[in-house]
Amino acid sequence: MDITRQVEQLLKQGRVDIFLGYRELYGHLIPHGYTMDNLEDLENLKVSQHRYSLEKVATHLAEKKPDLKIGIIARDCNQRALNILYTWNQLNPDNIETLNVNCCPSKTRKHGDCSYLEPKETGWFKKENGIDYNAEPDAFMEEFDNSERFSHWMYEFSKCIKCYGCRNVCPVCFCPECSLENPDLIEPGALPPEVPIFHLVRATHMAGRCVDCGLCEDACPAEIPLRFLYRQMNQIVGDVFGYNPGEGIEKSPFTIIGDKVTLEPKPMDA
Amino acid sequence: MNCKFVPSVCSYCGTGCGVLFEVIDGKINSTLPLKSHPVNQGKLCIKGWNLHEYINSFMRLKAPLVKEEGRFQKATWDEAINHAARNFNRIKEEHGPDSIGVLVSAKVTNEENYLAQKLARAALKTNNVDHCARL
Amino acid sequence: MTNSIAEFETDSKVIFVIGSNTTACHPLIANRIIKAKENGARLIVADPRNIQLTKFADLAVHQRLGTDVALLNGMMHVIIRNDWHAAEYVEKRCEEFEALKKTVASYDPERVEAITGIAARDIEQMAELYATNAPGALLYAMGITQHTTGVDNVKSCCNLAMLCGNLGVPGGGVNPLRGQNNVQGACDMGGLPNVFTGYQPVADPEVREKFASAWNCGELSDTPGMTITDMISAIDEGKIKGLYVIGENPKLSDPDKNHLDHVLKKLDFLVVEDIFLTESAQVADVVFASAALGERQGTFTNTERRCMLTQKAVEPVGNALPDWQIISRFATALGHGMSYDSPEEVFNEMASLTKSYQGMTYDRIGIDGLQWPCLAKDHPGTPYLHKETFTRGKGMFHAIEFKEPAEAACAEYPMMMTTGRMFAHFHTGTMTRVSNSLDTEQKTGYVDINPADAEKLNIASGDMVLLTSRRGEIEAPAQITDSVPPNNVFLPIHFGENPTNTLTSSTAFDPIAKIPEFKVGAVKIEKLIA
Amino acid sequence: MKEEVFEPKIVAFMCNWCTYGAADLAGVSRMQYPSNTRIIRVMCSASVSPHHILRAFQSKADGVLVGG
Amino acid sequence: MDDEYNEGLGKRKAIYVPYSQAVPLKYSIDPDNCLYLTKGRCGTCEKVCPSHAINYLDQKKEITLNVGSVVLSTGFKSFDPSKLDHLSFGQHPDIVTSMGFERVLSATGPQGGHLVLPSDKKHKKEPKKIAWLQCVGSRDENRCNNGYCSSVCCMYAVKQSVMAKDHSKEPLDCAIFYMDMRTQGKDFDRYYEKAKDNGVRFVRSRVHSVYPDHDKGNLVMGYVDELGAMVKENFDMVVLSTGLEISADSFELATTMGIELDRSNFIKTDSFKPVSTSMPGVYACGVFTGPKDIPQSVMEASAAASAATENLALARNSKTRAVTTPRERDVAGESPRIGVFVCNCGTNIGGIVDVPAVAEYARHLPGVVYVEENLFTCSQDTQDKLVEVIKEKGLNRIVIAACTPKTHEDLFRETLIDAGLNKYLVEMANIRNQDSWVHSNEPELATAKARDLVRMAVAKAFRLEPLFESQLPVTQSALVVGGGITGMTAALSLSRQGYPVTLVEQNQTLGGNGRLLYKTSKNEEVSLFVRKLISEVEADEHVHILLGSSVHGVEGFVGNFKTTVATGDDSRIVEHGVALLATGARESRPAEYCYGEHDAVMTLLDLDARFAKGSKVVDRAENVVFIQCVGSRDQEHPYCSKVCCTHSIKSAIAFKRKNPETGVYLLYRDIRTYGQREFLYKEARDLGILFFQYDLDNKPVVTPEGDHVTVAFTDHVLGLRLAVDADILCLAARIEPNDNTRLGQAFKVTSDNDGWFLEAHQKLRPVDFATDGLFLCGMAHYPKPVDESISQARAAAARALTVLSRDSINVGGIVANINPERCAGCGGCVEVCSYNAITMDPAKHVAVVNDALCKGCGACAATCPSEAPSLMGFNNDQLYAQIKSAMTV
Amino acid sequence: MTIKRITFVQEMLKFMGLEGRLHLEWISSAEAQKFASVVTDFTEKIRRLGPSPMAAIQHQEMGRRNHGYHKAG
Amino acid sequence: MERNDLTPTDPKGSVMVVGGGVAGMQSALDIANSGFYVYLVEKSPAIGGKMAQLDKTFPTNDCAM
Repeated sequence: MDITRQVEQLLKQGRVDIFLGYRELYGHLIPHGYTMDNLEDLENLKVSQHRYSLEKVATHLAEKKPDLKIGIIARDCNQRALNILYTWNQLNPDNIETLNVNCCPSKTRKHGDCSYLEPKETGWFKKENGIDYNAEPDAFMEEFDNSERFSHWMYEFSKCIKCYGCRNVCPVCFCPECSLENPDLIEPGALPPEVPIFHLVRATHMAGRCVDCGLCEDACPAEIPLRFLYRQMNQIVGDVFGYNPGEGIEKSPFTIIGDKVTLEPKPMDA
Repeated sequence: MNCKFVPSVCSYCGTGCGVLFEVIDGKINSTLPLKSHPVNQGKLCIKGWNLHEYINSFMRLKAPLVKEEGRFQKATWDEAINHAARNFNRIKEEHGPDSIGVLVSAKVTNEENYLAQKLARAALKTNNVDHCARL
Repeated sequence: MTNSIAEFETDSKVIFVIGSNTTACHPLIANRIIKAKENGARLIVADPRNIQLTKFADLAVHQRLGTDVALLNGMMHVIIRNDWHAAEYVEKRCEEFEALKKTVASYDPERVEAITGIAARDIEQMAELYATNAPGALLYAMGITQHTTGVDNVKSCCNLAMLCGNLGVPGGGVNPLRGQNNVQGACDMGGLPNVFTGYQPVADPEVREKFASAWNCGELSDTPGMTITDMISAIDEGKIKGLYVIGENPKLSDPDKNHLDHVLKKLDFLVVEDIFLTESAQVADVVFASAALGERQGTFTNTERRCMLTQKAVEPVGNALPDWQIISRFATALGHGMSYDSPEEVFNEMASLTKSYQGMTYDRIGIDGLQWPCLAKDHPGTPYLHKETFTRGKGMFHAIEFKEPAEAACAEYPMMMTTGRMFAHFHTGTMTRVSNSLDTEQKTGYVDINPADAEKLNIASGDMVLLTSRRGEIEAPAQITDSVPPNNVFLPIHFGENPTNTLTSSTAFDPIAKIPEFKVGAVKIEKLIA
Repeated sequence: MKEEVFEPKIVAFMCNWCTYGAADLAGVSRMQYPSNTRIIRVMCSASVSPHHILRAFQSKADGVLVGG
Repeated sequence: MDDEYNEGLGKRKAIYVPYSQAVPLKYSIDPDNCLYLTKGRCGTCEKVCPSHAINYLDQKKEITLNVGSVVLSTGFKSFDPSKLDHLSFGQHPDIVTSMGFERVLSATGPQGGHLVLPSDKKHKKEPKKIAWLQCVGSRDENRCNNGYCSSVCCMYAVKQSVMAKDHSKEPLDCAIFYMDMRTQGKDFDRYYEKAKDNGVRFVRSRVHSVYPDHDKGNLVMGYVDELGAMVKENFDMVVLSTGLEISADSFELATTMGIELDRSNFIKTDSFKPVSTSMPGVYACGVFTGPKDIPQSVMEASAAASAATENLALARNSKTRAVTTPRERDVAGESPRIGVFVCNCGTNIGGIVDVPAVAEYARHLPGVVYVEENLFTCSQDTQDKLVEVIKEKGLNRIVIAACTPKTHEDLFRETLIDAGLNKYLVEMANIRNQDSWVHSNEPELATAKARDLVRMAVAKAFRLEPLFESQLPVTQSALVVGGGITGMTAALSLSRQGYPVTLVEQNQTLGGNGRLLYKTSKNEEVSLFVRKLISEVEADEHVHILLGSSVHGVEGFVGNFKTTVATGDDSRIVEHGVALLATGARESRPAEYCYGEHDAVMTLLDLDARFAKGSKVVDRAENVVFIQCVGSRDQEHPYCSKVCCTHSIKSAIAFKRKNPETGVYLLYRDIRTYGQREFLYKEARDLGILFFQYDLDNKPVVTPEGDHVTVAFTDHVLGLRLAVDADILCLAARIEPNDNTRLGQAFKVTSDNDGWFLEAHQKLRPVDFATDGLFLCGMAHYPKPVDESISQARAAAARALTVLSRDSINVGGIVANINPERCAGCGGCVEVCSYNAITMDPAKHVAVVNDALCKGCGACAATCPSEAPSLMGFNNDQLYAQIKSAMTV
Repeated sequence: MTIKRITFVQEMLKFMGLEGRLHLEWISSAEAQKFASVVTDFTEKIRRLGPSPMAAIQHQEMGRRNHGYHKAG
Repeated sequence: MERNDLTPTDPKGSVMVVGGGVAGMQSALDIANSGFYVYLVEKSPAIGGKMAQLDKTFPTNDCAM
């Protein structure tokens, strides 16, 4: 059954009160909420490579009406983000209905369908001073020494125009007040924002939470390799604690006491 | 409950970034960059991301105001417009059309600017039209 | 802008930014510049302050306030001396080259160094970078225009671009970055004292006739009107009695606030139309409550001449009305009937009277918009101007001599002041300061002071200081930063409690454009004892 | 020219019940150690968040020591 | 002179502080060694003391006190091994007592915690081999008169060996020479096993001599190994695990008072009255009543507290004084007016740090309006002056730059209260312990650091806000879960202090295991006692007994619990201020040695029942075998059941007494008749009971043989395999905890890996749970004999009384607080709180802190990405300011 | 909890090029000697590592106000 | 059950604890915290007793201080 009819059915059967999908307008795909009141819009329902964080919209809706039944077109990253939102009590899984669109490459499916998979070429200046769009964390660690890594990151961060887009667009950022805006932690009003703390505070929040959707990097006017950064944060959490956010609904190791921690403080070697 | 996304153009600065307003139940709940827009390509600055906040501000003017004895009173549109028109017509009669100036705006739409200069030139009969582009 | 924003990223080989703190004021243009740089374009930044963009520049220089003409002349001197200029282009498409050559001949780098404070070596290098990489885009903003020599500055920019053949090519151009979202549109729409829409002069009887008949309003005035600067003087002199202000806040945006406050009181009747009760609206006799963005439909024309549609998303708050309705009703009440059903109807009327817009319709504009000139229904719009020829035919060089700004540091006012914007706020702050997220970023005004001066004056970050100019005084907390050079201070313009324009001068303005010299002033600073 | 020894600035977050006590005792015992460290007393090392550590580095600390 | 504290391994002066952490931390003069007092010379200390505290004329004074009860807790003295010639103590510096070795290991000790040979401190030579010699002055009636076991030496020797290995940079060989390894306490066996894994050698042997080898410069130990061979081994150091004994002073005190002592001079007590002496109104605890370890001493101490006040309940609060405080000034809305007081601490600070410069520096810090320099900021007259200055200058935040808040913060808080300020408005800068004392060689750097520390303290003080404590009324009644000896004892202890008790018992009868026991180690009949106890409980009008009942749900917190108790199908809600969990334990059913398959095989309790009722099999038994550690101390249950050795020996003796001809065999791994129980062991041996040691990998084998069973085992000494046809095979079955899962969940308390309830601190808070207002006692804590259970019951009662005797409890102060505006309701903080102090408010979808449960650790604050929780008094605002200020120049 | 967080931050700093500048140590209140040696060793270690590269970053943040005045309201 | 043999009609609200080691201190604290005045009598210049001499305590290896 094509997706339009599926949505129609969900709405008509009352399984969802609203369905979040996309519609086409002047050649652009934009998110849209389909309800029984605008069934005629369904003819414009489309699915394509464009990605918005529909689950974030769902949290906005649920905030206003907690028992609202919401349907969502869910790409793989949307689905992972939904799991995180369930884990952290931001959405009630009982109220969410998803129509899944598989897109991320996986072991069984090499080719994914996502904007972030499109190859990107890195200009020489960025390559020399910043971080290659196609960098891999391990290779990055190997290629550069401590001080080079630092200066490359500082180059990237110093481009920041403090739009907060990475946070605003992030499907798993849901704090009512963000510590990035705490004037005691990070001096407000400066451009670029205090580096690297601005980005690292966010990076710590992403550790064990980021679902690797890449929307932040898409939204970054300065093209800071945020996805690369957060992926490494998750890698650390995965390596040290064996936790992969979004795969299930377990909480992140940073908030769980009681499990036996076998870690030991690292020795102070020179 | 309804939810729609309406395309618009950011009203800060001359860049003209494409935005989407997330409208929930008749209220703009947030602003998003329009991913496929030719100007900003799905990115925004801090002002753009918070575009809806001033629109929703509780400090917005909700009705025309007329000053009486130094204090503002809420008025109907007819009262306010007629009061203003009466006074402008009086000034125009007393001091001529060029005794009135019109400052149009770099923040309102083309249509409105067009009408404003038309108002100055056709209704008031003056070319005293300028705006703050230079300020 | 003669060219398009996207071209910076795709076509420009060198980008010269002068008088624009782009990352703060036009962030989404700045990102194109940085991307261009990352992809291999060269970047030159000339700004008195140490702005964010300087970090990415091949060469960043800090000219003394108000010395842009000297700097640009110096560059042209070097270019001509080295024969780096586009001789063929100059020959074919321009005139008055010899006059320019003669004038800039005296601007050797050493002299320019003495005027601007930029090392002669750097001037040579700037010239080389700009001239030997083509195409080259020149970007400027208020740092160029808000001077007593604003027009001279702009003309010098044009001289430089033409000299290197950068006009009429993609990725080149002279590109003023408009400060407000519809400055371009307001000008295009005839929001100027001397022209109708599309820059059709009021002095031209044919044009007047065309509009008079289209508007069905009898004869139109043939005398060019007053600029805003003139209007203020005229109010002071009692010549203007009534003022209708739409969506502006002159009480904060206009120079010499104390004087202006005094002048505005002389008005017989003031009408302000706005979405907030601004400082200016507070002194009005009648305030019209407007609908805001998202509450009405209409078009904006951005800095690259792209006319774009903004849609109505929600109903206006309370009884507020869209400006087009208010204006129509007001005009009708004034005796000239206007009745439109929709903005689209207004647009179509305008387009029919305006050549550069005449190919546009709402449907065609859609989301992507169209860049004027768009001359016919099948015209794709114009990404860059002056492709084959200049509007007037040949591009004219203007030989311009450097003039000092109106005010210089003196014993009483030993510091130089410049003003501008910061990234989280916009203009007089009416919109941004009620926005919680933006307010969080910067809650009050401030004054940037160089650490060396701070040490001399025993000022620490956060200390309240008193700034005094010949016009008045304000208080603001100090921020110690090396983003301003020693002996200079920077003040943002957004904050009503620290009204920067109390310090600026209304008598120092460009004689032609009447633009005040916001960017240069002399002040003194004292630490306030808490 | 005399080469100056680099004197690092170190922020130390010390648990009130453990390391802070050890630091006090080191004083009582008159043990001598370099004076580069500035101790900030916290009630438990579990209350030291990444924010604190990052803030210290941002404020140009050369090193951060956490004592639990 | 030699320093007693360091066991003579260090030196001290005639005017001294006993040790650096002593309370009170004041100097005193040793009159026997002071030159001025003995010879009238010197007097230096009087001259140099800036506060004129020296008074040579101080004399002993006699004071008469009129008190309701007396508690004797004079403790012990370590056995002095110099009497024992064969150990050569005192002849070589590397032969030390265990106390001496503690000082060697201690960071505050004479060697600063470096493990070096006392004989060669100069070259910092480290020992490579250390031997511990157990039972020095214990279990020995030949060389000394201490026949008892000192109970603690095995465990401390194990600990010392592990610590020594830890301290040593080189691999260290540690050997412990012992007879029985008595690690019967909670978790002790695990520690013992871990020590074995760490390579500590345990040699079961008898040491006949230790002497220096003057040629090699080390020590020789001669001993007989397990197989009877004579061995000589060299060691670098020998530690004598000296026993505990009663000092002459304590003996004199007791005899003067006319208190009855036992044969070893410990105070004689009754198993059922473990803290009462023979003299009414006089109670005792700690080692004075018998050798014991720290947790047991602490328990007894609390038990004595309960016993000593029971008769005084009517006079409660008659002698205590209420504190009056001035009204607190509201400083909200005032901008900070900080007063900085910089202390010279005599010359402790002022001698190093340029205090005037620091004070001058402080004057220019933001918010500072007043700065003063003091000689001693902590002195009483300075406190008075502080109060005056605060009032006069209108100060609202105080910074004290002096010593450490750990010792002095409370003092200054009191002073603030006196000045009418909220007590949390003081911040200390530690410029002594963490500055002048540790950088005395670099006065300039110390001064610079002092400036920084003051600046940081001022930055924090600038942001200090008053914190408030609120008073919650206490429900002055208790809930006791478990109606055994422990539960009943606890219930009575509380009711006799005047507080109502609800006693919940799961069975239909009271008494628990007590009903199954025959006699105590002191031969007292348990059943008589239990019967009497039950009738007393039943007669007590303050004790409300709920039989056949169990706890289903618990809400609330200290002082205010609401517990649902179900009786059959009924359930009721009991309100109580405290709860004592005394759910006991049970003897396990062995799964080996033919238990349950053959009538001759029984457990100790089965045997007790037969003794109590009389049994022909018991009367006629010719051969009786006991097997110890059945199901204990193995892989699955690596703990010692503690009571079985004594219980078995007690029963074995009973057989022998009944019929000396009976062959009684006791197969054991270590005989753990700790304390005075050792006399029973000796008696058993004297009576001809045969003891055979076996190992886990060589366990006895039992085979049924008609109406008896054959028990086969190995005699290590003879190296022979033996077999006994036993009429009775008695198994010392493991004691296992009752299933406390549901109860634990209801009270949100935790159990350890073996299922025993987990106390707040194994040594110092043995009857408290980590959660305030909840206490544990009896075998729910760990297997233990009746006397210890009673002690612990009384102890739990005493601890509970500290809550119940109050009308209200204070909560708040340094606790977490969650800002609901910032809270996203994600629940991260709920998960991270170790004290269950945070819950979700489902209606508002935000987390809420319960002040009464919060311990102020701040883990929640560090977890939340949006910083919604903050630890009051240490909030992020303050910490960030301190961090930034630490780095500003 | 401490060990989890610190381990993570150490790894993060490593990725950022600030490796080795964060250290965690368990020190009990009696371990004065350990405290002194940890502080000594750590100071030495940082001395060897040299100044934090953060110290070289100037300009943007040095200027911001340091909230020397009390937050109003 | 341990029943005190002495039931004073006019009990005193104070208790003397002899010995300021870990047991004496604990006892004194518990008594004081349940509403009685305590005289803690110690022979040496500091309280703490034998435990103050210990380095670490098993099994937790906590410091004895």
